[in-house]
Amino acid sequence: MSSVAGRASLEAVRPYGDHLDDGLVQMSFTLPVDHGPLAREAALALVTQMGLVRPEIVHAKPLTKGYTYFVVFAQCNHTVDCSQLRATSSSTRAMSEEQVDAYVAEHIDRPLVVIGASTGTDTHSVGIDSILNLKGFDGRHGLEAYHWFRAHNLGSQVPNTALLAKAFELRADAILVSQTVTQQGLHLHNLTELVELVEAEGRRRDVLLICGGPRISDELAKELGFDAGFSKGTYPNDVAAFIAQEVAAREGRSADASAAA
Amino acid sequence: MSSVAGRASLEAVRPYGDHLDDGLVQMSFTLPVDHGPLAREAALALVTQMGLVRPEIVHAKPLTKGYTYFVVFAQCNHTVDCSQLRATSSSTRAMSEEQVDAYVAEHIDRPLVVIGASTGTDTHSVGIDSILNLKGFDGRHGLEAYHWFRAHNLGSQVPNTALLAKAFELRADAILVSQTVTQQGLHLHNLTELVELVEAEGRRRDVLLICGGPRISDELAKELGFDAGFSKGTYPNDVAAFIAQEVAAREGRSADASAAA
Amino acid sequence: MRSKLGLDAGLVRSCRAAAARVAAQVAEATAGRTTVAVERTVARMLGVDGVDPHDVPLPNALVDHVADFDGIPRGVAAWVGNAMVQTDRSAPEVAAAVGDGSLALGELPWAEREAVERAVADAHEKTLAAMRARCAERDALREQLGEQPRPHRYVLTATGNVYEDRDHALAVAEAGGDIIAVIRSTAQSLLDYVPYGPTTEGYGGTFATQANFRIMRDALDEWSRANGRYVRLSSFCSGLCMPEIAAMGAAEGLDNMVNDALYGILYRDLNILRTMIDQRVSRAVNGSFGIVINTGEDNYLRTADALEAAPSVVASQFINYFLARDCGVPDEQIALGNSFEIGPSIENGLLYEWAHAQLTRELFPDCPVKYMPPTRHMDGNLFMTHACDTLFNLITVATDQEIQTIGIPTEGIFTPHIHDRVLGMEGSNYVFTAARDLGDEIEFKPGGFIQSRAAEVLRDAHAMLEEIVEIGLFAALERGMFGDVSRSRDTGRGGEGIVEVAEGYLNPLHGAVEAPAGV
Amino acid sequence: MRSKLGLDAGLVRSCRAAAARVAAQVAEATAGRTTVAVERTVARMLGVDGVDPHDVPLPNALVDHVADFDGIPRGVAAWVGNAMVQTDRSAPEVAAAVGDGSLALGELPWAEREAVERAVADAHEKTLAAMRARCAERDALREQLGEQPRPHRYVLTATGNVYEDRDHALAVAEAGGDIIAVIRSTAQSLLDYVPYGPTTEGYGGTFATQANFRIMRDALDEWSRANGRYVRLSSFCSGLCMPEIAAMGAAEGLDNMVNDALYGILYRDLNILRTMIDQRVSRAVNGSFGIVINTGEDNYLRTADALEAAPSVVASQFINYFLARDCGVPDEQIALGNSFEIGPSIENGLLYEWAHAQLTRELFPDCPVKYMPPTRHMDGNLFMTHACDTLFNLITVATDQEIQTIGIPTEGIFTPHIHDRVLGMEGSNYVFTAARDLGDEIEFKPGGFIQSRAAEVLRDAHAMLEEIVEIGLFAALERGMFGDVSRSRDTGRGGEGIVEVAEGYLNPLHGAVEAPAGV
Ligand code: B12
Ligand code: B12
Ligand SMILES: Cc1ncc(COP(=O)(O)O)c(C=O)c1O
Ligand SMILES: Cc1ncc(COP(=O)(O)O)c(C=O)c1O
Repeated sequence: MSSVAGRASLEAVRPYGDHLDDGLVQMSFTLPVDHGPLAREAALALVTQMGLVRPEIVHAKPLTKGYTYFVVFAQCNHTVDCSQLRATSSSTRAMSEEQVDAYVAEHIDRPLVVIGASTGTDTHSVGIDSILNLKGFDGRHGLEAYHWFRAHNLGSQVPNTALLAKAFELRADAILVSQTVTQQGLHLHNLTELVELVEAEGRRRDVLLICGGPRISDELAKELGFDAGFSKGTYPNDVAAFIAQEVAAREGRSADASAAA
Repeated sequence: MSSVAGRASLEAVRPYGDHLDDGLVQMSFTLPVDHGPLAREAALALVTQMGLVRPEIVHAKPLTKGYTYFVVFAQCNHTVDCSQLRATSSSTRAMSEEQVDAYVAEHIDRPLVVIGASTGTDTHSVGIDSILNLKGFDGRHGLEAYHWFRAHNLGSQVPNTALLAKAFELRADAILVSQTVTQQGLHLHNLTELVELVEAEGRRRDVLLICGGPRISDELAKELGFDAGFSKGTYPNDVAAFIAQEVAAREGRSADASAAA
Repeated sequence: MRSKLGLDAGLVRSCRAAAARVAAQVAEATAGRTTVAVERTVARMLGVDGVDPHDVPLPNALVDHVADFDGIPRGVAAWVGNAMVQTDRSAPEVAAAVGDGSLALGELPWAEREAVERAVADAHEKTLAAMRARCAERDALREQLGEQPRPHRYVLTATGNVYEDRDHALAVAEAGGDIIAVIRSTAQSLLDYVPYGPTTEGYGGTFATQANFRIMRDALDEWSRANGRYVRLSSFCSGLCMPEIAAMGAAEGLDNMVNDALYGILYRDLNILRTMIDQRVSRAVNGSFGIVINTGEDNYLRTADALEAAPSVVASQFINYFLARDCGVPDEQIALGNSFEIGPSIENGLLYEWAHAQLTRELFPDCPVKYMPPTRHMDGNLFMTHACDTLFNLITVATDQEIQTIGIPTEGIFTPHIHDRVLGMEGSNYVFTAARDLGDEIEFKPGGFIQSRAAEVLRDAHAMLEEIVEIGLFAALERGMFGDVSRSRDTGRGGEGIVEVAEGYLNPLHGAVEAPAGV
Repeated sequence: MRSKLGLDAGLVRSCRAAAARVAAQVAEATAGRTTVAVERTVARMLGVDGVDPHDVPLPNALVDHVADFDGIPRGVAAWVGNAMVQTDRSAPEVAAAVGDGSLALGELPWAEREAVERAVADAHEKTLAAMRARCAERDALREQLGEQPRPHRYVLTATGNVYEDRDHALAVAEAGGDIIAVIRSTAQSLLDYVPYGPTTEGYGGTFATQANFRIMRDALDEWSRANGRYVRLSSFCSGLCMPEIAAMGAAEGLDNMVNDALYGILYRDLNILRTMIDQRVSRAVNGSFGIVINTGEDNYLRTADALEAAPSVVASQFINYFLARDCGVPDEQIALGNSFEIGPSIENGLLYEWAHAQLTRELFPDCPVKYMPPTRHMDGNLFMTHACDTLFNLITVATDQEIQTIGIPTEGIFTPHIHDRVLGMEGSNYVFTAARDLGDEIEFKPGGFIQSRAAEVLRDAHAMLEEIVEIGLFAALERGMFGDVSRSRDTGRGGEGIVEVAEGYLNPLHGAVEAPAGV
């Protein structure tokens, strides 16, 4: 009954505007069409094709000849059955810097070698630096500071081939790749190439492949053949915890090998 | 070829982000679900159900227990065939105040009586005032100023019954209704009731029913049984032009009866 | 606070004098009159609440009953008090009996006046005690948990369903909101009764009922305790039940009430005299229970041109202020309204806004002035609205407004969706933090744009006030001096509810709460 | 413009003196050296363009050919001039012949020096004449159509496809943009050649090619004529081809060029010495064709803390300024960079930004300073980004920045979609109009937050400059004094392209365009 908060039935979740199940969704897009009544019709037709009802154009703006921008509100009657969903994100136990070091000491008992870089022509290094460098991120140390980690940061604009050569030379347990420029799917191209190179060498099982960046999700990473992906808001210890537990699991040494399964 | 602007094929129009046919769409909505990995999955699943691909959550914000807000970008591969669309909006010739007066003098030759109000409990009168009152809108006179119009403005918060009684008493050619408050579909209720009352009286053919308001579209108006609907950016002469041509057409007196068909 | 505008103190004094005279004239005009709403309020202050078998609220059943035999001129209190003495019932019991038709007040013989007065005084004292206790509780909790620094963010919910409003209010609290105001259903202002019980169906707002007040206040008390910060609740003393809602608010420990002397007349077409009588009692009640009232001058800028109407805002602020003072509302409870409504395309619009906002601030140094966001010129361009809100936030903090109604990106389209307010709050939080001390830091060029504009507006407001003293407030309303809306004195809703009081009229509010002179 | 900050004039003079010395030290360090990029630029200035049968750009084919027999020390011009005399060909013909392998410059006997120099001078003069003509056309059109009042909005397109960029540019023009800058594909900075012809595939930007320059400039000329307002075009003199791109820009009548002395070193890991030599020639060319250069101090605030790094921005502005002056760029063509990058959660962040922006403005009164939007702290919260952009717009207009790179709501996510820039422009238009005269109107409290902060930053910048004079710019770069990035002098891309010049080195740029002292 409506007097209980969080009363939405998890079996049929709909968007919420100001009433349960009103299904209200906001949308905006540009159509490569001249501004006018026809463009309006096209926008409404498009939203209807998405299975939304009562589409309403609240704003339409001609950008230049051949382009019109729209802001639309519509009602979404699609529902999601949350009881059927299971978060695919890597289920590792969260650990602090100290906990990770203790865990490695106990379960692996040798320093873990990790190597990282911002690859291809991507010059964005702040992300990978914040994971690997001593300074770290938001007051939390990077892996360089961990007692049981040996972290190597090759910096930015590093070709995949150069990264791999160094990784194999150092017998790295994990390769960490950062990708920030995503326009035209550049990151997809760079990341796929890396996986292919490792597989071509027949070394895929020997090393953890981890990628990250503002527009990398764990879902995407796995789709591309990586072991995990990390996005905005990641802290070095999140990554360290994953690596430690994953390595332990693979070497069958973890307390709960399942944890990283 | 890609070197010609406005090169989108009208047969298969897709949203445009920064490349022809990239199909990029922005979307935002709240789900009545606690913030967390599951909520993320639910949001992605919902967007997928809309037939959009590569959904990416760029922002997720917990609002309070049981509610999470999302901003999502995704790729829309639905296409619209613009060559098949025809603007449904009322196809009347645009006319200035003077042109309307001249048109009425020539084709109808009697003053047109119009009556208007903001109905129900809606106190928003600025809209209807700007159409009917002398002052008008944006420097253009309201119908009160027209030589060949007799405009009566009953103001706001007017019950449908009161509006109709007065309309029939004055033998109005057109009834103009303004609706601004739309929350919970209040306007739909008020507008539908008016049409039903007129039809119950068997007078639907005797009078033009016109509605307007910031969230009224011509499509919606027709759907509700009105002859036309006007929204933001309407000028009094737009409305006058429609009334004049429509009345002329109905009385079979218009130069081009088709114009208002 | 040092003056940044260098205003002409003499002119300010003269404005205050004129407005005080206008308020006095209103008091005379309303003297010796009561209204059905005032009488229903008296009933509530005697403890009457609930509904009769036909779901008619008992205060209405009671007052209608008394009206049927033209008993209003003696005051509902007299009839109820008499019945209490004669039938040895409590006031609520008397009302209930009247409600179910088992008791006819007009047919009872008159008991001794003194006994009647005592019965009424006791019943009233009982209700007052309960209200005072509730408000003391409120003050204690506020004191104990503390609040955020000003400006306080005043955020509207308007779902129509009190339980949805509750969730929306919690989201606002999470986002840092300070005051939750549940907007009322569009119909309520025109109703000559207050609905009873929790409600889940309203349009453009949720009905103000005592049950709804409690549901909201309980949820906020719970949140406040859990999060160590007190969040306020507000509603609207507006429409045909202004005074009754004030009583309900006191009973439920509300913190704020929108309460404007002229809004109902201008924007709800309520009868002038009726409204003038009602607002006095309504504010008297708000005043004596520590409830902050918000006036609505912001509205003028939505129906009249924001630049031309600026002086009318100031004139109205002075009048609203003295009308409130007249019924005992102290300065710190009078939040005078203003808003950021100059069209976005006006050259130097921000400088005008800065001058206007600073002017209100300096004219009423001891009042918690209230600042409203841009709305009139907002449309479906959500980002444009948000940009306007951002500058609005800047002026709010730079001019030390104490209460800010936040703007939301969808202001031009619909009442907020649950996340819209959070987006608005994020913008407000950002600007308040980033510009925290801007007000102290900058000075206006002497004789520059802002100082000159402020002086000009004050001068014109003064002229208006002088004119209003001459012609009287009612004529001013007829001439459309406020919001370009003209209302004539003998039309308007609710006029039939005005009653001239007779010899021996009894009204316990007199004294107990600072009652209006006239009653 | 009267000073609002009350800066210590002596300290400012001392900063200028120190920076001038730093620039002089750089000139010494680079003296007597050229680079393959400089030589390719010489080739272009002799009229060489196009590609060889293997699609290698002729300037590269030519320079590589000369390098093969170690001829660079005498200057490519000498070899080409000699071939012109000996084979009676034009410079382009010589290059073409070298390109298709039919001519070996090293095998020709030396003609009379004087004849060689004359041939080179004539070819160079011919190219110069064409460039001067194109730029004169540009100036005339700009003059004839006029531009909008400052601040000018500098808007980036970055689709990767020049034809998409063109449509995006037109949308920007419609929205009121003043300068279009086509960002380059992420790979280009590292290429030691400039691609040839129109390009439709790039990542994060579109390749800077002469054909692309023309396509964009033609579209903008057409729009400008049709709409009676001149819209500028900008690109990037950056990476391993800084000077060549400057030449290409002159040939196509570009209006602006991003051209920073240190950016390539810090953010592209280019060799320090190589970059120092290249930037001198690059800027010399920009300078003599009336092209405004934009420096990139804004970037430091994206890799270092915006509050701590503020002095490094000012120090770098002084250095960039004197390095530019050193090769003949006049003040009115030096747009020094700065940006609005303080975290949105910093208390009084807006006051810091105001102080920093006003400081740049007052330190370089005759330079068209350039102001960049918040980006580092922006994320997927589009409305938060827009709120930050709104305050950024306010500071821009209030501090008289002459060039503003607009912010867009999706700044934290991706390169702009076609409508994002329009949303950004609408916000900028709104604030510039609403706050048009705010700068004149307000004053800062003497000795208040803003004045004190500005004084503090200037003091620390001065200390940095003094230190840099001591240790030299190269050591300063090694110590990571700029952007928290440290680069050592003997690593970095492109170092192999540095060549010591020998007796009789011939370079026509000397004189005709204000050539760097060292060459
Ligand atoms: C700083 C910056 C730069 C600096 C980079 C300096 C440096 N040495 O890094 C400079 C000024 C050089 C720069 C240049 C350019 N930039 Co830039 N830049 C940014 C900016 C402002 C901030 C990025 C940043 O540092 N974020 C802070 C870090 C800490 O966050 P993060 O990277 O997300 O990292 C976190 C997580 O993602 C995760 N993570 C990241 N990597 C990894 C890796 C692993 C293994 C793991 C486990 C985790 C992890 O952990 C980190 C901590 O939580 C962004 C805008 C923005 N707000 O994002 C634009 C932005 C990234 N830049 C952009 C562009 C296009 C460019 C240019 C290509 C433009 C041009 N052509 O001139 C150039 C050239 C760069 C190139 N060729 O790659 C675009 C990218 C658009 C896109 N999606 O394709 C952005 C989004 C701006 C925009 N809207 O246009 N940029
Ligand atoms: C002014 C205003 C008021 C004034 C109205 C005064 C008056 N006498 O009109 C006051 C202050 C009284 C007011 C009160 C309320 N308002 Co109000 N108000 C507005 C505001 C700021 C501007 C509306 C306006 O005047 N626009 C200018 C006119 C010219 O534009 P227009 O109406 O669209 O008219 C044009 C076209 O639509 C067309 N048109 C309109 N009508 C007609 C009719 C015909 C026949 C034709 C042909 C054309 C036509 O022609 C006009 C010229 O082009 C809007 C916000 C906004 N920016 O829209 C909120 C807004 C409309 N109000 C709103 C609300 C909720 C209320 C309240 C109910 C809140 C409350 N409970 O307190 C109250 C009570 C009102 C009620 N019961 O109806 C909401 C409505 C939400 C919704 N969609 O349901 C809005 C959108 C604000 C918000 N975001 O919450 N409001
Ligand atoms: C001063 C004032 N009173 C009351 C209201 C509420 O209107 P209603 O009386 O319709 O609830 C408003 C809303 O805008 C207002 O500004
Ligand atoms: C000063 C400066 N130069 C150049 C660039 C362009 O970078 P690239 O050299 O990768 O084209 C930028 C972009 O941020 C810049 O700020």
